[in-house]
Amino acid sequence: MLHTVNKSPFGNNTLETCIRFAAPGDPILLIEDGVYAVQAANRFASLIETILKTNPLFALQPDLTARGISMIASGVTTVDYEGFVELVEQHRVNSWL
Amino acid sequence: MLHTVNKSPFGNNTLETCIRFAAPGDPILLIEDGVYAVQAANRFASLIETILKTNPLFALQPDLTARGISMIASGVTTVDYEGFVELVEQHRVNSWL
Amino acid sequence: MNIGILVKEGPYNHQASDTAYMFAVAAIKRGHRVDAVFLYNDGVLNVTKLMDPPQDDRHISSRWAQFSLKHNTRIYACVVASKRRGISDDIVIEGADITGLGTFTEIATRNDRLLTFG
Amino acid sequence: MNIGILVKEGPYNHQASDTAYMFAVAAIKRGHRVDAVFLYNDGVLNVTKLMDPPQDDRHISSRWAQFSLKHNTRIYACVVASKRRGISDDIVIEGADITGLGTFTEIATRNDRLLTFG
Amino acid sequence: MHVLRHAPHGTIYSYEGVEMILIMATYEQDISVVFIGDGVYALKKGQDTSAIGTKGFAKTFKAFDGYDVEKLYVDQLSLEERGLREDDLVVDIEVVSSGKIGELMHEQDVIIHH
Amino acid sequence: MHVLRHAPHGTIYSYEGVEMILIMATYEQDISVVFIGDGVYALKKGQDTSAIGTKGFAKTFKAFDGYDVEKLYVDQLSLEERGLREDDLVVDIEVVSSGKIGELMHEQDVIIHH
Repeated sequence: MLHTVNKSPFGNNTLETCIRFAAPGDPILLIEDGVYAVQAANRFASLIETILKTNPLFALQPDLTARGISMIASGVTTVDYEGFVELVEQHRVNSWL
Repeated sequence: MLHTVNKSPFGNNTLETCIRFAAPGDPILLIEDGVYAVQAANRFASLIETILKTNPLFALQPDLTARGISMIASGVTTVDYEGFVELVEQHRVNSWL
Repeated sequence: MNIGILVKEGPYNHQASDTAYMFAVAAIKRGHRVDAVFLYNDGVLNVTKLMDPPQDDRHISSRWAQFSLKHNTRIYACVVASKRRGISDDIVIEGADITGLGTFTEIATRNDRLLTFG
Repeated sequence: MNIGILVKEGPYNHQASDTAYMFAVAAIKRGHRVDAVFLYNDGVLNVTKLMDPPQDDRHISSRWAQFSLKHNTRIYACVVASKRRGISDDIVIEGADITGLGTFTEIATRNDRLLTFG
Repeated sequence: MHVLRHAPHGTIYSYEGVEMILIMATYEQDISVVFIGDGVYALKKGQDTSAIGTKGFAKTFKAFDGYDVEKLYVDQLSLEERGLREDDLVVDIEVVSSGKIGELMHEQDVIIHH
Repeated sequence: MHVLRHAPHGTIYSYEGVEMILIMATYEQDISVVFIGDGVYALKKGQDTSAIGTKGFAKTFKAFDGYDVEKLYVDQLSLEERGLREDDLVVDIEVVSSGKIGELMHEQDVIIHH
């Protein structure tokens, strides 16, 4: 099951809630303000590291580019909208809002 | 200066941000979903205690009643809408959203 | 006291407009004047007369229209924010005007207090 | 694949509608069918034809209207949510209908995937 | 599966979520409802919205049974963090762990967050 | 004083906040602008919204000077938490402590959060 998270982790607890319920191995895709979570060297660096031990983590490149985020945490995969669609082909979707 | 906070502290960091910038002695009024912060025995009990050492804390009674919150942290004062107006008479307002 | 109010969220979806209304009623009760309510962001949606909520619910735009009439409080919706969201003169309640942010600047400066609900 | 989309926030104020649109375009590109877009909560505001954003900005409701026509994707706005927010048949774009949640139930069940943007 | 995660009254998400659940139930969908985070507040006993002027809906949960919406789950940690216990809630409801809710989610074809 | 606290692009608050600031500045208001929390992201260099289809506005901050909006402050802790430094930002801006921002707030007649 693919989980999407679209809220900034600084203002909102959506990412942390999502992680608490996602099964190990479930891919998590960060979109919109959700992508701020994976900017390198921010306060969530260690959380991102922990997530990556159990779950593949993706971030939507167009949203990263829009926000000027070029340095991202290592281990995170970027995808474009078609890559988003590919993930949806492979998994049912759980959109955390 | 009167600070108002209208977001639940569980999903959102508005209360914590407000406190970081409020001057000692400034009254803080919790309204709407903000009143969840002062329900007795919740995760924010010690934060509320800490705030009360420096700032008077108010909660809007109609919002507490709407949410079924009858037990609130000791030291917190409840006001109705007219009490809200009274606080506004005494202070300029900083509405944290 | 003279009071200005800024509402930044839409009706029903957020409590902001309800709290602003209840506050305004209480302010009048305590002898103050509510000079104007300015609507910004999704707040502009508060004045569409096309809203038609279930009968047992409050009618938010009518309530503002009545408040405006009774207490001579002008309701303003920001023109740029309104255009983005499809609020035009044709569908706006009595007592409300679509106007520029210059009007808001005046409201913010001429009143003793400005409160924001959002 | 057949895909249903649910949009729960209004245009411009939230990116939800933009992301839904970009996703829908990419899904078509990869050979899928976007069966329907259902609008709930403030999402219903996405289909007002009265919106009139600045010229250099995207026009969200027209964009959905064109997408609907080109890809035979129906756009539906929930009737109860629409009534609360002043969205009525008179102001809705071509390609969109105001309908009940029964329609959404069908969309959620008949498609291979349901995505929510909000 | 419907997931209620927003507090009631401050925003409409839980309320319109419940409206959606009741309609979908009339179409004989097999529906489960999960309360997570501030969503658990929707179930709190003793809510009375008359003084804020909005429409309350806590009573609606009691009608769920009549619509055959019987698979209700509330997240234990979310209750605990809020100092709430089972008998603070308007309906009898299964209090379960995050792990259990995660498992239930994994079985779903469609999940809608409100 | 205008306080920008929301991240850009995901929601419109910062963008319409900036629109308000520019108009109010033409009325010769004495305006200060404070960036707190996710609001600091609005100032990030290298933003390009073309691929998400929304309107960018980072360049607008460079026009602030021309409108005599010169009192700009960014919260130090908010930058630090986000792994950002002064030269990650599109304009020269005073990085100040929470305490300093609190003092500035206390001097204001009107504060608007966006």
